[in-house]
Formats: sequence, C-alpha cells, structure tokens
Amino acid sequence: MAETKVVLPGDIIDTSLDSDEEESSVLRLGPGVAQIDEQVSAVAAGVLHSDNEKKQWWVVSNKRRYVPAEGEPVVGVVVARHGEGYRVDIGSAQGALLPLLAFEGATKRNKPNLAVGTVVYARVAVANSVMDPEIECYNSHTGKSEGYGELAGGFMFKCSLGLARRLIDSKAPVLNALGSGIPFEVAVGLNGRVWINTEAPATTVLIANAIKNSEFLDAKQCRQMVKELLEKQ
Amino acid sequence: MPRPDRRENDQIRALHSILGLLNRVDGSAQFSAGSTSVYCGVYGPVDVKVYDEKLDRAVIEVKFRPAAGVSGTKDRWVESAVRGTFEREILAQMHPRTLIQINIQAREDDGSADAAAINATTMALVDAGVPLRDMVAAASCAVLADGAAVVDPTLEEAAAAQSVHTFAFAGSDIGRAGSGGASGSTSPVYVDSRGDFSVADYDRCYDLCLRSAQRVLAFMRTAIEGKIAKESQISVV
Amino acid sequence: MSSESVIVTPGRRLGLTQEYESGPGTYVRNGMIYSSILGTKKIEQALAETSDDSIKRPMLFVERQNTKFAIPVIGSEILGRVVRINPRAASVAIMMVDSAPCQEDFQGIVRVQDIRATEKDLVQMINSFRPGDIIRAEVISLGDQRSYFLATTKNEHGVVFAQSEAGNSMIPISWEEMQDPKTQTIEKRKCAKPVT
Amino acid sequence: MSANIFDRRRVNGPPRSVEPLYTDEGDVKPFTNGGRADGRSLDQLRPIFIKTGPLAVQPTFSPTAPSGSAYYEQGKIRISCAVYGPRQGRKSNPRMGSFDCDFQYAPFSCSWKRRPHIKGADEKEIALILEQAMAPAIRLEAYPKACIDAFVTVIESDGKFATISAAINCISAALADAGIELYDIVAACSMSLNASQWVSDCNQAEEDVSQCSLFVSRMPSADEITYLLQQGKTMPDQTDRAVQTCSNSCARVYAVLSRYLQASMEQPAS
Amino acid sequence: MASLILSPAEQDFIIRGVEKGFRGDGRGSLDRREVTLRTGMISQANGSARCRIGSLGVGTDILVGVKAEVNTWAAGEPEECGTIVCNVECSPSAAQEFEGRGADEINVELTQLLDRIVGGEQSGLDLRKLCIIPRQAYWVLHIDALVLDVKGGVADALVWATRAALLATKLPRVVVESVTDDSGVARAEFDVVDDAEDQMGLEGARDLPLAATFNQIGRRYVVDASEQEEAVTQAKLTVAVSPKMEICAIQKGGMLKGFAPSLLSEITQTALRIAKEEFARFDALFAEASKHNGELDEEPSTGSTFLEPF
Amino acid sequence: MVVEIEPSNIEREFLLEALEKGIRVDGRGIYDYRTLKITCSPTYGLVEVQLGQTRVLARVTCEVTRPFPDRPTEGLVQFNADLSNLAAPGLDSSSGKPSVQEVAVSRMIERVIRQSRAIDTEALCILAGEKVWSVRLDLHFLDHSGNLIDAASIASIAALRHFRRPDVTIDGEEAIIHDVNERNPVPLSIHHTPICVTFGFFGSNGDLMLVDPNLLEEQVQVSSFTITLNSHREICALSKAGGVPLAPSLIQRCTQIALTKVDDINDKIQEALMA
Amino acid sequence: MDMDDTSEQQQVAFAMHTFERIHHTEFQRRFLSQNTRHDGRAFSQFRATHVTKGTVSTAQGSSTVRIGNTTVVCGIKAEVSEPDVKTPNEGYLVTNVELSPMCSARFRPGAPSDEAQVASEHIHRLFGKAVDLATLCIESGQAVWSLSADIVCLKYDGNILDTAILALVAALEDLRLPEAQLDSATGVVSADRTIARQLTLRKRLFPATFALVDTYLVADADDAEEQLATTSVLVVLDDSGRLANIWKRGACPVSNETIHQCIESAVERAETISKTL
Repeated sequence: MAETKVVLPGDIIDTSLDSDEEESSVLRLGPGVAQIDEQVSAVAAGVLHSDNEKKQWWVVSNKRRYVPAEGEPVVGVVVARHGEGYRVDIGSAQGALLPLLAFEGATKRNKPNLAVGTVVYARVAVANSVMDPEIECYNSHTGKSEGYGELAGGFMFKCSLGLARRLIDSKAPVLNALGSGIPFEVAVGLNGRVWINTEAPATTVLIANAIKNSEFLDAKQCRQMVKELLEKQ
Repeated sequence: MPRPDRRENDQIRALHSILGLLNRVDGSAQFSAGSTSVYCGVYGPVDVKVYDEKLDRAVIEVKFRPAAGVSGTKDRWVESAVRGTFEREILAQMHPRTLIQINIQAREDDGSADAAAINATTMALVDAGVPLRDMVAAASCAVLADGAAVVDPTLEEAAAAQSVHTFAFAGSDIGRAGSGGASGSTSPVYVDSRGDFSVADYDRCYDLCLRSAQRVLAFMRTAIEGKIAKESQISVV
Repeated sequence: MSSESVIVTPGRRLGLTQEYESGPGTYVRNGMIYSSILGTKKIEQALAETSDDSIKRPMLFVERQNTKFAIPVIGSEILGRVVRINPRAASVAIMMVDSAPCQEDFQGIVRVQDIRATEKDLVQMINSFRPGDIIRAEVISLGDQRSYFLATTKNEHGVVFAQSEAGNSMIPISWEEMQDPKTQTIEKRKCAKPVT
Repeated sequence: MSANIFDRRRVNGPPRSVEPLYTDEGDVKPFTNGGRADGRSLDQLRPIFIKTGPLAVQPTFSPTAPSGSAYYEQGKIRISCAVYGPRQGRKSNPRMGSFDCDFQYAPFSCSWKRRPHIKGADEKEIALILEQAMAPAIRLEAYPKACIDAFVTVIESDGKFATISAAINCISAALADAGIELYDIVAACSMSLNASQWVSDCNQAEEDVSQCSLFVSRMPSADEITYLLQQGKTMPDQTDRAVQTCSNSCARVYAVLSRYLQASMEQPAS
Repeated sequence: MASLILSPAEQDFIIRGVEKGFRGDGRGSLDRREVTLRTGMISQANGSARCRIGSLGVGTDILVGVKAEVNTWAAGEPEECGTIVCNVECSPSAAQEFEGRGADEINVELTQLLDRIVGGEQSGLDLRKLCIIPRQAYWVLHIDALVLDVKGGVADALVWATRAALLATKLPRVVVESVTDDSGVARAEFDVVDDAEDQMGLEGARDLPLAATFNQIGRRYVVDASEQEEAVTQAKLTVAVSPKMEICAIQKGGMLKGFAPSLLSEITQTALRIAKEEFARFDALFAEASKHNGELDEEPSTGSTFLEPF
Repeated sequence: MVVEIEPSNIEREFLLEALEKGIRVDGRGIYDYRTLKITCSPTYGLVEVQLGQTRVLARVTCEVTRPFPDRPTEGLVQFNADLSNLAAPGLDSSSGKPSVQEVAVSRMIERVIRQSRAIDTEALCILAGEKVWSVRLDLHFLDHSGNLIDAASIASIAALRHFRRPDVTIDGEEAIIHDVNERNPVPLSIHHTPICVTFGFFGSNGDLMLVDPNLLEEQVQVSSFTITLNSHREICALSKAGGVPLAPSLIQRCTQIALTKVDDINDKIQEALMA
Repeated sequence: MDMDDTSEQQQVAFAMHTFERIHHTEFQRRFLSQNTRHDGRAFSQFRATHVTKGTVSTAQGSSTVRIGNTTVVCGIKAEVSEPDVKTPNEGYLVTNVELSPMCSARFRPGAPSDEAQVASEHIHRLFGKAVDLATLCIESGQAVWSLSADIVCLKYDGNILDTAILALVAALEDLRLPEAQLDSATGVVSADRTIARQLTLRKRLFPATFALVDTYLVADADDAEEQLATTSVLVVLDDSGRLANIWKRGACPVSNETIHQCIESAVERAETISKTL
C-alpha cells in the first residue's frame, strides 16, 4: 500500500496515476496536501501517503495545535457555563460548545451539572470554519454515552498530536507494553491530551512518563523502555 | 582584501539550527549563522481578538524582540518586514477567524539578522505545521568601500559597507533558478537594499544572495527532514 | 416645482411656520423656520388636490449638495455584510441605510429568532447566513449599547448576495437555497425576494 | 534642561534638549504709544482665509475619509480640522448623539520649545472648551446613538486665545462642510486688555504683555453666546465692553464664514 | 460630568421649581448652601484648608494643601518671580464614574480652572515676593486639591478652599547674603531659616478672589446648584471676583446651551453684588477656623480629625 | 490572543494526592532540583540556562555614558527582564502594561542583583563626573515551565561573571578605551554571587513543601518562598509573596535545603565558566 | 415569487454608489481590469505633486507636500543638547511621522500605529546617511544641534512614504541654523538667528513607490488602491542618479524585471520632482 516519502511545504506532488484511467476523475487531497495554482503540492512537512486506487494523497505530520475535525474524540476542560451549554477548552483556536443536552439521558429537566475545571471525554460534533466547534458526550444517533462523558479521578497530560494519533490505534506499542505489565484506564484525545487512571499515583506518574517518553521511540525501543521502568518500580 | 573571519566573499557563515526546542509554543526553531542567532516560536491557529478578526483568513501577527535593550520602532520595522514576507506563503485562508502569531527573539545580532529572522520563522512555521504554500529562504550581502560584494556580512562589515542588501526567495523559485542563479527568472518575496549603490551593484548582490539562499534552503531542508525521519520511525512501522 | 433657489447656510431664517411646512434640512424655533445645513433653499408647492387644507402650506426645505451620511433608525431598511455568526445571532456591518451610504459601518445583529417570521424555533443560523453574505434587513430596535437589532422576517429581506464555498456568487433558487452556477452546489440561506 | 520622555513607539532623540538663548530677541514692543507693532488698528482682525473640503477624497467615495473638513488661516495661525460621522460612538445614547472633539498642537506649532507628542493638559482642556463651545450649535437630537468627532490640528499658533477662537471658526466650517445639522454657525473672536485698552485678535507677543485675555464664541441667529473665557483681571464694566466688542467682531467673522460657505456652493470645490 | 440621571418628571419638577423661584432645599436662587471651613489640618504642608459646601454627606467636600519648595532657576523660566503649580484630583470615592481613568477629564477641567484663577498675577498674590535671588532661586507653591465628595458646585468649593489654604500658608524666612568665593567673584547665597515661629504669610493673599458658579436652569439661573440641579443645567458660568470687586476670571461650562448676552452681563453684575456678602461670610468662617487651627496640630491628622469639626 | 488556561480539577487533585505520598507528577523527589544546564556562548556575557524545560537567556552588555550628577563616580547598572509569548501564551507586554509575572520576576532579580550590591559600581567609573560604564543585563525568558526566578538568578550571575568589558587606560584628562582585539578585555568586579532557591507549598495550610516547582506545581501551590544566598552562605534576600502563612520552622528547613542547593548551583556555574 | 433573475442581476440592480459602498474592493478592481484607475490615471502615472517650503514660521525649517490628496506638513525644530559620548561631534536628526485619526478613519487616537512607526523608522534610517551629522556640532563633546523633524499628515490618501520623504528633503533644504556658541562658564548656548546658515545635504532623495494590485503594477497608489495592494516597491534615488534604497514589502513575489522596471520609472519620476523641489 502506502509507500513513504518525506515532503516539505512547496514540494510538487506527482498525482499522475500508474493505472491508465482517465485523468479527469476527481482527486482526493487529504491533510497537508492542497491544490495551489494548477499544481498539487504539499503544504506541511511530513510523510506523504497516497492511495492510487482511491486517488488519495495526504501528509502525516506532527503538530501541537489541534484543529477540530468532526467525529474525532477529544479530552477537554470546562472553562465556563452558559445558558445553553458549557464552554470547553479542547486546545483549538476557539473554545468548543458542549450543549447541556449532549449527554446520555439528558433532558430539559435533568441536565448534568459540571463544575468549571471538570475534564470531559467527548467527540467533535460540529467543526466548520464559520462557527465555533461543538462537541457532545454521547452518540447523537444511538443516544448512548459510548464511553464519553466526565472523566473523574486519574491524571491528564498533554502530548503532541502525532503521538496522540498513534496512541489511539489499538496497536500502539507503548500502551500494549504497559498494559501487559500494569492494569490502567486510558482515554486518548486526538487534541493531544491523554487521561490515565490507576490505583496508585506512583503507577500513574510512571505510565504518564512512559507515554511521554515514547514520542521518538519505535515499537522495540518502547517495549525496552517500559520494561526498564517496570523493573525500577 | 580578505574578510576579518577569513571567509570567501561568497561564503556564508556556518549554519546551525534546532527545531522544536521550546515546549510551550506550537512550533519553534533556533537559526544561527555564525554568531548571529535568532529564536522563533509560533502559535497557530489560535483565537484572535474580535477586533482584528478576518472572516476569510487567519490574521498573521509578528512580534520581534531585540537581543539587548528595550524594543522600539526598529523592531516594529523588522516585524512588518517578516509579516509581509510570509503573508502569502502562509495559507491563511485555510484557518479563517484565527490568529497565527510569530514570536521572534534575537539571541545575538552580528549582522544579517533580518535574514536570520526570516529563516528562523520559516523553520518554526514548518515545525508548527502551519500550512505553507512554500518555504522561504533569505540571505544578505554587502558592497564594501572597495567595491567588493560579500555575502552574509558581519555587523562590522555592514557598518563599514557602501550598501547592504537583503533578499528573500520562495523555495520553488530558488529551485527554478537552478544553481546558475539566473536572476531574470526569479521573483524575490522581500527586498531591502539600502546605502549608496548602482543598479549593477544591486544585480550583483541579487545573484549572490540568490545563491546563498539556495544553500540556506538546502540546509533547512536537511534539518527538517532529519526531524521528520526521527519522528516517523513509528508512523511507518 | 421649485420657485426660487437661494444658497443658504445653517441658521439662516427661511420663513414663518404659518406660511410654510418645515422640510428636510430645516428646523423651527419659535414660529420661525431656519436652515440647518448648507444647501439650496427650495420650496415645494403642496399638491392642490389634497382635500385636507391643513397641509395646504408649501414645504420649505434645503437641498444638500454633498452626499448625506445616513444613520440607522427604527424601521429603516439596511444593507450590510454578515461578519460573524454563532448559533444565537449573526453580527452585521451596516453599510447602507435606506439606500444612503453610512460613512462608517454601524454594528447590527440579527438574533436567530428574528430571521424568519414562521417556525422560528426550527431556524438554524448556519442554514440562514454565512460570514461575508450581503443581507437586506430592517432595524427593529436601537438595540443594546453596541449594536442595532435587525430582522429579516419580511420576504424582501435576507441574503441578497452570497458567495459559495468555491467563491462564486450564487443564485437564489428558493426561499431557503442558493446555487453556485458553476459548480452546481446548493447552499442553504435565508434568501431575500429580489427587488427589480 | 527639560527631559524628553522616552517613547518606545517613536524615534527618540537625545534624553535632554533645550532651546538656545536667542540673542537676536531684542525686546520687541508689541504696542508702541497706543499703536500695534503690526500696524493694525485696535479692533482690527487679522486677515482670514478659509477652505472647506481640503481633506475630501476625490473622485470616489472612501469609508475612511472624513465627512467634512476645513483649513483655516488667521494671520499666522494655521489650523486644519476634519469631521467624522455621524458614526458608531463609544458611549451611545438612544436619545441624542454625542459630539467629541480632539485638539492637538503640531510639535512645531509653537514659537517656544518643541511640544512633546504626548498630549498636554492645555490641549485636553482646549478640546473640552471646543466641545462646550460647539455642542450648543449641533442638532444632536437628529443623531440618536451616533457620534460626531471633530479633530483639530494646529499647524501654527500665534496667541492662545486667538488660536482657540480660530479653532472654533474652523470646526464650524468643517461641520457645515460635513452637512451636519446645525442650529447656526458658531463664530468666535478673542481680545486682550492692554493698558486699559481692549485689543482685538491679539497675536502671541501681544497676549504675552496683556493683563487679561478673553474670547467669546457666538451663534448670531439665536443671539446666543456659546462660550466665554476670561483669564486675568478686569473691572466689571471692562468685561461687559469686551463681550460687546467681541460679539461685534464675531459678527464680522460670521459674515466671512457664511460668505465663504455660500461661495463654495456656487462653484463646487475644484 | 453630570453623574446622576433623573427621570423626565424629576427634571421637569426641578426646572419649573427654579423658574418659579423655588429650590428643592428651600433656598433662594442666589443663596449658597451652608459652608464649613477648616484650616491647618495637614501638618506637613505650609498651608492647608478643607471646605465643604452643603451639609455632611450631601455636600461637596474639598481638601487643599499648599506646599512651598525652593527651585533653582533655569534658562527660559521667569527671572524675577516665583511660580504657582495647581493640581486638582477627584478621589475615586467621590463619585462612581471617577474610578479608573474616569476622573481624567474633570481633573483637567478643574486644574485648568484653578490655575486660571490663582495661577498668576490675577490671583492678587505678589509673585515677585516669591523670588529669592533673581535668575538663581525662587519659591514654587504647589497647590494640590483633593476632591473628596461631589454634590454640586465643585468649582466654588475649590476656590473657597484654595483661598483659605493660601491665607493660612506660612513661608519660612529666607536669608540672602552675598559671598565672595576664592576667585574673588561675588555671588548671592541664601539659606532657609528653619524656625516654626519665624515665618511669614503670603504677600497679597487677602486679594485672592472667590468664585461663584451660576447654573442656567430653564429660563432662570441659580447660584451653587445642588447635584440634582446640575443634572438639569443647560449651561453654567463661573465668575471669580476679587475683594476689590475686580473680575479675575470667567469660564463657561455645560454642553447643551449658550447664554443670551443680556443674561451674561446680568450674571456678572449679580456676581459682583453677592461677592460682598460672600467675602464677609468667608472672613467670618476663616477667622473661626483659624481659632481651631492651633489645636489640630497636636492631634494626628486622621480621617476622624477631618470629620471632627463637621 | 493566545491565553493560558487554568489546570483542570483532576490535575490539581492528582498533584496533591501524589504529593501526600511524596510523589511528584514529573517523577522527581520532593527535594530534587530539575536538571540544570548552563551554556556560555563564545560571546562575552551571553549565557543560556535550562532548568528542566524552563529556559532563560541572560545577556550582559555595556557602553560608556555620563554618570548621574549626584553620583559622579558610580557606574550604572540597568535591568530589563521581558517575558515574551515565546515563554508562554499571553505573556507579551510589548503592547500595554507588563504582566504580573513579568513585574514579579524583574523586581525579584533587581532586588537580588542591585539591592544586594552584587556589582561594584564604583569600579565602573572611568572619569569621575565625565564617563562611566553603563552595564546592562537583559533577561530573555524563552520557555516558561515553572520557577523562572531561580533560572533567571542563575543566568544573571553566570552572565555577569562571564562578561568582559573593554580595558581602559587613563592618560591625564583623556580616557582611552581599548578595542577588544588590541587588549584583553577585563571582567566586572563582583562582590558576591546571590542565587535564588524557590520552594512551593501545598495543602490547605501549606505544610506540604517541595523545591523548584514546575509549571503545574506553580499553578496549584498555595504559597511560595524564595531564599537568596551567596557562595559565602549569606542570606541576601527572602521573599514570600502572599499565599498562606508559613511556620517559621518551615522557613528554617528551607534555608538548610537551600544552602546545599546553592553550593551545587555555584559549582555548576563554575564548571560552565571554566568550559 | 419568481426566482429567475440571478443575483448577478440584483448586483447590477444595486445603484452604483451602493455597489461602491458594499463591494468597495470589487469596485476598484473593475477599473484595473479595464486597464484604467478609478481616478483616471495611467498605471505608470503619479499624482500631481506640490511642494511648498517655509510654510511654518514657528519651525526653523518647514515644508508642505501634497501628492494627490495626501497632504503632510513637515516642521523641523532645532534645539540644543549634549552629544552622545560615543559620537562627541555629531548632532541628532530625529524623524517622526504622525498619522493621527484626523487624517483618516483608519488611524485610532493614542499611540502611533505600527504603520506610522515603520514609516518613521524607515525614514530615520534613510536620512541617517543623507545628512552629515557632524555639521550639527556646536562644541565638540559639549553641545550639538538636535533636529526634530515632525511630519504631520493632514490628509491620508495613500503613499505616505513618498510624501513624507519629499517633505523632509524640502524642510531640510528650507532649514536655517542660527549661528550658535557655547558659554562654557554657564553652559548656556546662545544663538543668533540673524546670522543663519543653510544645512548642506549629502544628497537629495527622490522617492517613488509602486504597488502591485493583483497582477497590475501601479505607480503611486492611493488609499483605495493600497487597500487592494498586498505588495509595494519603494525606490529612492539621489540627485546623482545613484540608488539609496530599494524596499520591496508584502506578500506577492515581484519578478526582478519588474523591479528594474520600477527603477527605470523611478529615474523619470526623480527628474520631474527635482524640478518641483
């Protein structure tokens, strides 16, 4: 599938397809790729991914600042309460709106009451360029919480968006390695915030540091690092 | 007449850079040419004051702090130079109603600091993942009293020079120019030539700076690719 | 219609209220009509056939030469650009009042409940206005400290000019929708009945 | 040596600077046996020159240009005024509009030391005086919630009281040019008391040696005095006389103003 | 600066009242409210006074201190006389809108007004007497006024308080002698006698003016308007009159209207007419205040001692 | 407008819960200082200090000026500590008034260096009443991850000691200032080297104490306390800006700990200067 | 209702002044696309330029310059101060540009806008070389002239740099420095205006600014055009025809040919101004 190539902003991307079908068919340009005066070129530095069948191109790059995208899970902090909902900081440019009714089983009469400073796990419901983003703590179709909602106890820390993206996929080496050693709860927000909870603060600190350290490590190194940490304990 | 630091006239000082060295900003870089050194940290896209919000694009703000002394009009001047240079290269329309803030701190100014500021900004913007149409590389050049043109002048050289010239070019443009540096086909993003000079002097410095910019760009490229490679070990397991 | 034409300056005595109606560009102080602007004194004879004799008196007014810069008042129709929207309201930069230009933009807002006359609770801001749209609206109150309150409930009020995501100016195809003639894409808007 | 304040938003000069001691300043007597040094008669005003709309943008409309403007000369006094609005105001009053005035001397506009950029108390007070002198003439009730701003810059001053009155005349012209609804045109004139003689429209040298200066601003149509300021000692009857003479001078200024404004209409500003 | 907002009905009531010659507190149109004067409560100052117009809590209350300093002459400054520097500040506690920068405008207005009245020769003070050695040293009088409460008629209270403070001001005696330095050049030198007993008052302080402010309300005008009356004032005129019945300064105030010339001269006439009893009243109060003057000095100048006489 | 947001409740609660058990969120021990890295650049008086992720750049420069008339034989020492948005969101003060932190930090450093007379200003005099050296210390805060004050004081002292000014010879009324190339420049004469050590206090009555608080700890702490000691183990300044009251016994314990820390730090500075 | 007529038609239905007000930038673009400018100038044409010297008698040197509607007054006050220790024989030339809210609604009251600061700074740098500061020395190490040149903009309609630079050149040429000497005893500098000397400029500077609006290169853009222009090129020549400054700012790259083109028309412009000066 995807062959990897590092691109920098301004690099022209060759979108000519190996398969000799009509060029007119519309190209799908993912993040980090854009059409700039008649040419497709990279607009971010990272690894170029492409899928010729789907005619897709995108660049995987690491960032610190979150830009909301619909459906993505995020960890946010309640910063204010308005009449119609909560204002939640999810690390994006504008604070996100969390409607009072966007919780499992919430009704006009019985709404959840979150204090300022509360941490919530939510998914981005609305993200467009003209209005502030909106998030919800339930699946609006099923009405079920599906794990979203207030995060009580535990500890939250920030990491790069790239790391968050890797953590969220179940094969994330560092989490696997840790999981095999210690039991712990984790909630990863694609906005570069990770929440973890264990029975002992010491373990929580250990896991937090392990995850932070894994930023530049590959699978093998991760396992090694975790092993050492656990031995230290 | 040899240069104080025994460089060739068309030789730039040793380049050095660190990417992502600051952890509170969204992207950062330190860029040094010899002892001239500049930090740049970028936030963005972040929330913008309603007052200067633009509905179709991100606002670009540049803050420059001098190496020593209180900031003044000369720093506003640098800020406007940098802002102008990146206004088109940053694809601001991709993040409307937001702010992209570029914070530059001069560490040491031993000549050609404007160019260093621009180069540091390019690297910080890339590090922050701010969408860029293209990279920008800058270089400067001075015509000395004896008429010799020297690139990347030190403070001492610049002070004694007849004229000092700073140019910035977009990466693709530099590529197009080829190693020959055929000035005709290129279009600088930023030009500041001051002093007492002739059109010939100008053209001479133009070509010298274009070539220096090529070296700078190549340097930045390797630096950035290095960092990505380091990160993406895992992203391609 | 205009009998004489004299150039007058503010404060110039023009006539008596017994003889004339005081028109635009004039004011009345104890029975006397004065000019309030620099301009040309005009007298407009009242239409003869009006039965009511109270308004028989001809109108004295002063015609200004330079353009008058308008300010919004309750009931006036404005043209403005949507600058910002949120689920509750859209902020509008008022540029024209009753087809006279404002010297600088005035701030107005259209609250979501003032967008349409019917099914107010179903109206969604995002489906009515987008930043950059030019809308025609009516001033319904002088509003709060900063903004005038506007409404687009009338048919002829709403979006009169809008660009699609692609950046082409769109054509209204119904009360709720506009279409990009080039890409054929359809976007939702509170359209104004075109005035011709 | 008076210190110059460092201003990080401006190009700064040396920390301290003074005017040199000018040796050529022989004691110039502004009044010599009853006569005036510049040969004017006691109640004679300096020649007045007005031009409205010098700041108008031709040929097309610009949202950043003033809605009205005027340039005014009286002897050496040179003043420029721009009127903005009606426009959105900071303090909005639903019943009536507000009128704000900003007054500044150009740094080089005074015969003595260069003025610092930062506004002085005198400039702030004069701005206040101008507001109070002009506001009675503006039909503010016609501009609910809106704000009208007048900006006055003195390019060259020659006598404080004379300059203030000149500023008032200049604003009047600018307001009329802006088409702002007015009750009347305000005309102002100053005079100073020297050796128990009232002297009209004194220049700096004359004011300096006078024991008392005052100025009057007046709306002729309603015969209203919109402002009166006296500084220095007089006998009561002297003040009355001064106000009388000033009012007459105001009438003369008024005539000049309205004559000019009418003319400006007949042949639109070129 | 009109802080308080009145309903149309209230405004109408006050205006009609004034036009019929009735005032809310039963005063005649030319009557001043009760005035309380106190002097010498600031021990560090060369002279100080506090004046309240109106009764405690509902009156305008101003504290004025006069501090004298010796300045060395610099080029460009007047060569043979001293100077007076005025500064008026409204305490944020005086009115709600004074908080933050809210008082800036009125501070400027009052400072300039005070400077206009007592800042120069017109004050009657003999500035030449404040010169110690020509082109070398002179006295600077810093007049600092603090407005503690604003309930109408600030300008008048300000001038009253200032006059009292300046009358109470004592300057230490200065001895000037001529010394010849080793190079044989004669120079004048001075030194300030530091002796509380050996002090002198200000030359010409008796000639200092008092001010009366006339507020035009409806078709009439009143002296010393109350807070409510100021809220409906269309225009006002402050007239400063010296004991010699000279007019020292006139300043118009108010945004809404102007004056008819006839009314103007009428007001100045009235100002002179009432000036006589104003001075009489002032002298009485001042004499009274001076009696207590001594006692206060022992007491610490705390807020309570401020209020004690009130 | 980039702005800093308050730490979330669970961060606060966890930090305290862990601290009760003697654990710190970054895995440090209670009395551990973060790793201190001091880098002197080839340029005189330019020193960068890294305290964990906190980063401060100190720059000393000097120029010849006129002395103040009332102090004809004393040189000038100027300070400028500016926090830019580089260090943390919303710190920039270039427009408007300086932030609270900025004032706090620059005041502290000024007190530590100037008030404690660390620099011999008399030695900066060239020609009495005519010419003196004006020494300027610029502090640039590059990265704010807690405890700026300690980092700043270390950077300042290191930079002042690292700095060299041009040599001067007086001949009669004339002062000759020798170019750095023709004559070796000379160091400043420094009386002593004050160093700050900061403690953070937690819990309702501040009985939980730790050294060198990081950002989160700073945001959560109920009180902080800074001790300034020099290499002669003398106390140059104590500063407890607000917060809950502390028991004197605590202060004494802090002093003991500080003494050991200061020794380490001075060694580190020494090393860096030697290198 | 019939929804046939397009918004295009509606747009046309707008009265001309409505269109101008609502789509101000569009309105301007229309002109350029038809190879003309809204004030009828050719692309390469500068606006009428008037220079008057000695307009302010309270300043030692002054001038008023109008380029089209843009009007500035420059006044130079000459004061005395101590020289900097590093340069005991050099005086000061301090240049500031004032863009007050009076000259355009674009500028707010209070501290100078960034635009004003940049203009002030650029001009300050430019003239540092144009004036021989040594000629401002009264007594070496003791007293020098400090010239504060304040350039006050009365009307802002674009191209402030050209206007300000011209005004400063004119004011400097108008400047008369009185004969001054220092009384070393009192430290007071006395001056005699009856014996005044003119300041000799190293070089007279002739500016020419060009703006890139979309793809059109226009000379001397006015306010409306500047709003569209993202890019400008300033070329400053001296009277010997040599260059003093080339300053290309703003977003769009400008081809080297274009810059040479600017230099050429700047040369022409210089000739015409040198006549008016």
